[in-house]
Amino acid sequence: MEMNVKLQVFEGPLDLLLHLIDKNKVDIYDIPIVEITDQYMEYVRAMDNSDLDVMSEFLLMATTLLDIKSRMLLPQEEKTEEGEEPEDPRAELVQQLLEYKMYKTISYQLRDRQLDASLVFYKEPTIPDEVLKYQQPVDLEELMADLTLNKLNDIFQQVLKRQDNRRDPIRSTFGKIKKEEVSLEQKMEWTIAFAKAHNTFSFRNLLEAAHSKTEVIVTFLCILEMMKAGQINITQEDTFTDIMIESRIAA
Amino acid sequence: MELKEIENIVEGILFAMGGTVEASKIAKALEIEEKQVVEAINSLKESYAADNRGITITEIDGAYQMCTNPEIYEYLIRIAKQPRKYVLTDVLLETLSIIAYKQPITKSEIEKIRGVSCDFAVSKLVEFGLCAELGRLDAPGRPMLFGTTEEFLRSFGVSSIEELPELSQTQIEEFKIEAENEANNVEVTI
Amino acid sequence: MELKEIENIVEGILFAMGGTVEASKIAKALEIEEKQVVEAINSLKESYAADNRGITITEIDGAYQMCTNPEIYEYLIRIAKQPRKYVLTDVLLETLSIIAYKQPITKSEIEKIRGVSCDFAVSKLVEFGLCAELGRLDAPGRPMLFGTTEEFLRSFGVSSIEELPELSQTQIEEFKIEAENEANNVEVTI
Repeated sequence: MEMNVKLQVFEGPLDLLLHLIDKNKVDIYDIPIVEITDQYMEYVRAMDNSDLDVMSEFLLMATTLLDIKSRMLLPQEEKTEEGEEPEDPRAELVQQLLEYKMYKTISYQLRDRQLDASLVFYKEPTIPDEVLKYQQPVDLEELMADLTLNKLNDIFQQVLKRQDNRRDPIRSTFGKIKKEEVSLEQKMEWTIAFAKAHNTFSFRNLLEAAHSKTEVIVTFLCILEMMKAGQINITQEDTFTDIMIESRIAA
Repeated sequence: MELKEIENIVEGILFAMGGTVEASKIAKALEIEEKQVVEAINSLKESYAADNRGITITEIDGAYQMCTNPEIYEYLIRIAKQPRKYVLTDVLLETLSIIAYKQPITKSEIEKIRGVSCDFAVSKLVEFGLCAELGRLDAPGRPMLFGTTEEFLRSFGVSSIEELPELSQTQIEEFKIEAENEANNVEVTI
Repeated sequence: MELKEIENIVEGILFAMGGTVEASKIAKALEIEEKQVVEAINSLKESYAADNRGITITEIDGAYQMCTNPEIYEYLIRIAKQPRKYVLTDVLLETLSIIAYKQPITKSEIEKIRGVSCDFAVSKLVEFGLCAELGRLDAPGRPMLFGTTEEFLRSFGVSSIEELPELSQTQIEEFKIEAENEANNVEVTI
């Protein structure tokens, strides 16, 4: 029999078997196992055996076929004691082939459906800005439903108690030992940089970044130092008004 | 709220949202019954069809999505580029069919039917968004179970798994008859 | 090509494209005159408006775009924007209680009491309308002062801050001592 299957690629051993059955025009329920096995083996021998995974799948089926073939060649068993027909060694393979064939057929139907469905266009969401920008109003009544004045009072007391607990009872009495939060050198550098970047500024401008009383005082010392060095001029219109600083080192 | 008014609101919502929207969600937003929403959508669909309009509404797993009428594809493709998301080879299609009909299913069950390994095919289908992991089977090794997604239904133009071409015992019988006929027609080939 | 047919195709094109589409581009795809496209779009627009439909078409610089009818924003918001549940967390409650009892108060004072940053909490309380900025403290850095709002009082059914439950006398004594100690401790060290 002519073998022109070499060029064809099969999805797997079942695919190849179905092809051989189709090509030989034989009944899937009565596979001429000797014939088909020979053809199958011929194909496998001709296969590119570089892909071991694929190869092993085809070889596994080959052993199944050879097993069936040998069982078919054995003399037919008599009817079993219960009078049942002995099972056809090909039965399991036939079931597998039928099931596979069924899904193969279905997959062609699905392909057609996909083609039809691809004629339809969908679109990305286009949610209007008005909708995207919408902020849900706060429902105070709902938000405050569980809160009472007494509860608020309790919470505040707890907060204060916790603040109290955080304070070390012994150390807190030392009082005067405090870590130097800001170094004069660092603040000096920062203030000079600020003066280089600004022509005129107020003392309050400088204090916006200040986090503590210490830092405010250090900043003030810096200003005095810079005035002494002639880097800045300061003016104050009245007592307690803002001190205006004119930089002489501005770029 | 009158049917016509519901129709108009539903139209605007489906247009703006782009994706699928559940009828129940619309019903809640409009403070009406879900069946009123479904009625409005069906009425809308009919009026689109009656006038052979350029848009239509499709149902996917109980949710609704606005889309174009397939009849205008020819003109549309000249302007819009249909994003070709994936090409399904025979292997992928076969694997997808098995998953679609037997979901939830494990890889080893798929392999048993196809007779070959399916790791690559399944991970491709997951990558394309056509299949997804559904959870683990409570069995030794706790294998992963796979099933199809909403995107699968959309790409294949079906509104639910039940709508897939039937796969029943009768169909298997048909295959049998087909096979027998084939055999009878040729008889002498061995 | 008849006007009705052009309308339907244009409808599908505008829907699928989502963004603006030039009339000339549609005319080219349909192999008709641009003015026929414009005529179809105007007719489509009119029929949308006549039925008060959920979609409409806007013109932007000679290009056209399909969009939702502004009248349905209200419903669209309920669908597109998940309703959020605002809650007063413990952090917010604590911050609120501090502001209520110590107002007017600066953020740094609140931070001193709670021991942690309060920027987020304060801005949330302002967003909720429970607290508001009262003005700046006349001190170095001119920090912002915060206090509770009328809405805050109203939600408790009280008319002034004085009606808040008092802190116990012993507690107030403790605060005094504490405050005095603190004042003594601040003898700047550099």
